[in-house]
Amino acid sequence: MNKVISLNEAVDMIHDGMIIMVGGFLGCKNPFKIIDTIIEKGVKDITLIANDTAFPEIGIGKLIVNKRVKKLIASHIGTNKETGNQMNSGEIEVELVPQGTLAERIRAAGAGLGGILTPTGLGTIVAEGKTIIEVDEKEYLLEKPLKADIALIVGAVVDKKGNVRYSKATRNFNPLMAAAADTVIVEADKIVEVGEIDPDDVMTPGIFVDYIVGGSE
Amino acid sequence: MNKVISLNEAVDMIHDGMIIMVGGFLGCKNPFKIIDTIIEKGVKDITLIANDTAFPEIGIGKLIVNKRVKKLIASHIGTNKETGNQMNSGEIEVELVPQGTLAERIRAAGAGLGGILTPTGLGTIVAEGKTIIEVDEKEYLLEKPLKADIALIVGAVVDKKGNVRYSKATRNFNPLMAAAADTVIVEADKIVEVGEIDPDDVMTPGIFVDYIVGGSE
Amino acid sequence: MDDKNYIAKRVAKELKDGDVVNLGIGLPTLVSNYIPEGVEITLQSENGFLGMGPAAEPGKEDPYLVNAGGIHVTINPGGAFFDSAESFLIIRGGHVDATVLGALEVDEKGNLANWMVPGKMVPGMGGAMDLVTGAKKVIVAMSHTAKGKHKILKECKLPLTAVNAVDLIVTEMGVMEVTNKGLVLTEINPKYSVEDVQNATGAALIISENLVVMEKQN
Amino acid sequence: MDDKNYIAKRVAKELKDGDVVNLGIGLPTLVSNYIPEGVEITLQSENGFLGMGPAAEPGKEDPYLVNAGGIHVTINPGGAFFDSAESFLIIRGGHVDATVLGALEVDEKGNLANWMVPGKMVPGMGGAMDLVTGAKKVIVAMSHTAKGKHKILKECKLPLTAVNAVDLIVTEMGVMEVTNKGLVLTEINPKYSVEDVQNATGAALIISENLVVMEKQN
Repeated sequence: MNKVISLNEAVDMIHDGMIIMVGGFLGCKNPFKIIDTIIEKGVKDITLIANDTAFPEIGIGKLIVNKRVKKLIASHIGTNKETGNQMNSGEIEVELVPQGTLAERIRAAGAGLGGILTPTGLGTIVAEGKTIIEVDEKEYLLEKPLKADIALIVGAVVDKKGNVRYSKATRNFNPLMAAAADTVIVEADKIVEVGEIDPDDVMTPGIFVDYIVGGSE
Repeated sequence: MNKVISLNEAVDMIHDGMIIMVGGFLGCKNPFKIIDTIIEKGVKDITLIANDTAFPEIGIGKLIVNKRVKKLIASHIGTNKETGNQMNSGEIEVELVPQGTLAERIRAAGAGLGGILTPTGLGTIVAEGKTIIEVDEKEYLLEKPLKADIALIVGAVVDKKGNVRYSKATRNFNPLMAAAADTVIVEADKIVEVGEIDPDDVMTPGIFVDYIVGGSE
Repeated sequence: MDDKNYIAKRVAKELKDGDVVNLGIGLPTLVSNYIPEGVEITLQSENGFLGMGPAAEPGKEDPYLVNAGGIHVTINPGGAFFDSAESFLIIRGGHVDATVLGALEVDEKGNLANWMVPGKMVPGMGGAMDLVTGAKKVIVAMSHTAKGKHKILKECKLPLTAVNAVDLIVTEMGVMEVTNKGLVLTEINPKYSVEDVQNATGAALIISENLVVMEKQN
Repeated sequence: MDDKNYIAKRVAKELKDGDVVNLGIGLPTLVSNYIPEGVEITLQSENGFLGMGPAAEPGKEDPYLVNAGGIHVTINPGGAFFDSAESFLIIRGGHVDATVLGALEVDEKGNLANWMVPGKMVPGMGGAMDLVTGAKKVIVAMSHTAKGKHKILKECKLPLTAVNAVDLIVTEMGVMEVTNKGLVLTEINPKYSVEDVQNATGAALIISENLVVMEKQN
């Protein structure tokens, strides 16, 4: 079970039309090398699930600029003008989701839950067309789970079993996405031997990680 | 904001009839000193939310043996015969909840969600009287959030701001309960200065913890 | 003191010792410069941490650490990092005592619009919808009007961020509480008359019997 | 080899390299003694960890580490601890490849009863309901009958743990697959005849065309 593969092997698993989740927050540690290789290899028509589209020249921002994304599910697109332009021209379909709802919908998919019941978005256009469920006389929006074919996540330290430790603010959506996709590839800043991460310090257990790509360091 | 208090000060906050959550799994690190002090001080008519009732002579098992619990919400009571006896004699009301549902209901309360949608328990007596919600042609049980007046949790290392690190298998329900109660008291094996726990290593942020009691070490 | 800092300084007085606070981007960020002595607050950053400190010194930026606006910041001792689900558990679950954010429009029912102008500007709501739904106290901090156009209205016209969510509005002209009866003007900048404030407002103001004159805006 | 170990050894053959497995208390725990060479599995313990190792040596018990049965165990290098919500995210979310557990009753529809006998024994379901609902493969490992009384039935009579959840039943008499058409006997212990197995079973067995004779129970 050698999980460590090359960038090319990783991106060979990513095909046109796939649903792909990508961890990171405003380009603070997207899987930069995998993204660049996706662009090189010409993968297109992606459905992208991510918090945001970073900046035009950073990380997943480049997927937008290079027109590889057909549909986007995100909470914020304001930092990448190209996303707004393509949305307005109809080149890209955008579903905007409140950030907490996005996180919890991804978690629900990983956790085998049928959806989430959140007060966020009630009375706004986010609620349009969605079921409202009343629990103890309070209303909640039923928001459905979000799954992906592939999750591309970023780990600061990863052991060869795929146990991941994130660093600081780069944890964000990564652990949630690792549980919500059929195939999970982690871009590791540093790969270490099994046993080097204390079991108390593992943030994403290795059972969620299918492949490891050596990253920036 | 000195959060470190004495055992007596802690238990003075716990009154007859309160809803109390207690962390731990089969007595593997209940807040032993707080429990003993509750028994000494005579607190009774408790509604107890916990995974189990441990063993008769260990941790929260003693709350049962000493008849301090009016109602119990737990996933498993098989290790403490006294719980079964009191249930059969009608002295204690017991609501049995699947362990994953129990965890997720507590989490939902802390997370401001209206409940959870789980497939667990469908077609069993657990589903009796509960709402079934269909999402994309699959059925789920709607299970409601679980809140408490007080959560009594156990930390291996706690800094003076209340940031908690659990050790090994004693994490269990503690982080979930810390977010789901009005008042949270942690029994700490070891109390350290602020800054001694790396922000990446905090398992329950100090904002959830109201009081710290020095524990076993 | 310019309007922004005058507003931020006033907002800071709303924060109590021990509060967990989320500050929006822009003007709300300035609030942290005016926290009164003896008051310790904990800043939450919705991308995943508590105990946010000041911006990183130039040249000392940590590639693993930005705030929710993408700015390289620092974390204070006693802070904690976590994932996005936990971050919004904190926010949605009512564990944030106060959130301070700007608005495009806010109305007398406490409805808030601050995330899109259809056809013009659609940046997305980010964490704003969860914040105003979940935080115990929602404080709107903004300029009273947009180039003379009313922003405080009888009823918002733009797509809402949340319904009946705002508790307090602080502008350069004064402080307004959202109540069941409508907007109550509780404090006023001595530079302005009550009439000035009413004219700049698109909803009828109830003038508090105990209207406080704020400190001079130097 | 006694019945329990014979059953456990056969169950072990169902596990594939890389599988994440949750073993119930009692007989299922024995399965870990028979994992075939070259197969590496990861044991999940529902109280919050992956990579469970053998029981702790006497005198070396760690007060912070028990398994879901309250027994002091160990953790292997590469293991991971987490909280109960994450533990059942793993279980309910389908990240456990196989769970092995005992049963009071199991029926031809794959219904399972293993958590209570009304008025007699009500220990609670613990994590069992989540496990049999969420695990990709549910294997019941048990003695074929209870002192001669049928446990494999046309329809369970005891309160259910889950509906239509069981995939495979392994007993000292043989191996049965739960299919849409009913229970298919696919393997048989050479100690018994097909008639023996049928007589010990409260549901009609379909005998596989490729019925395999299992290894001798020495």
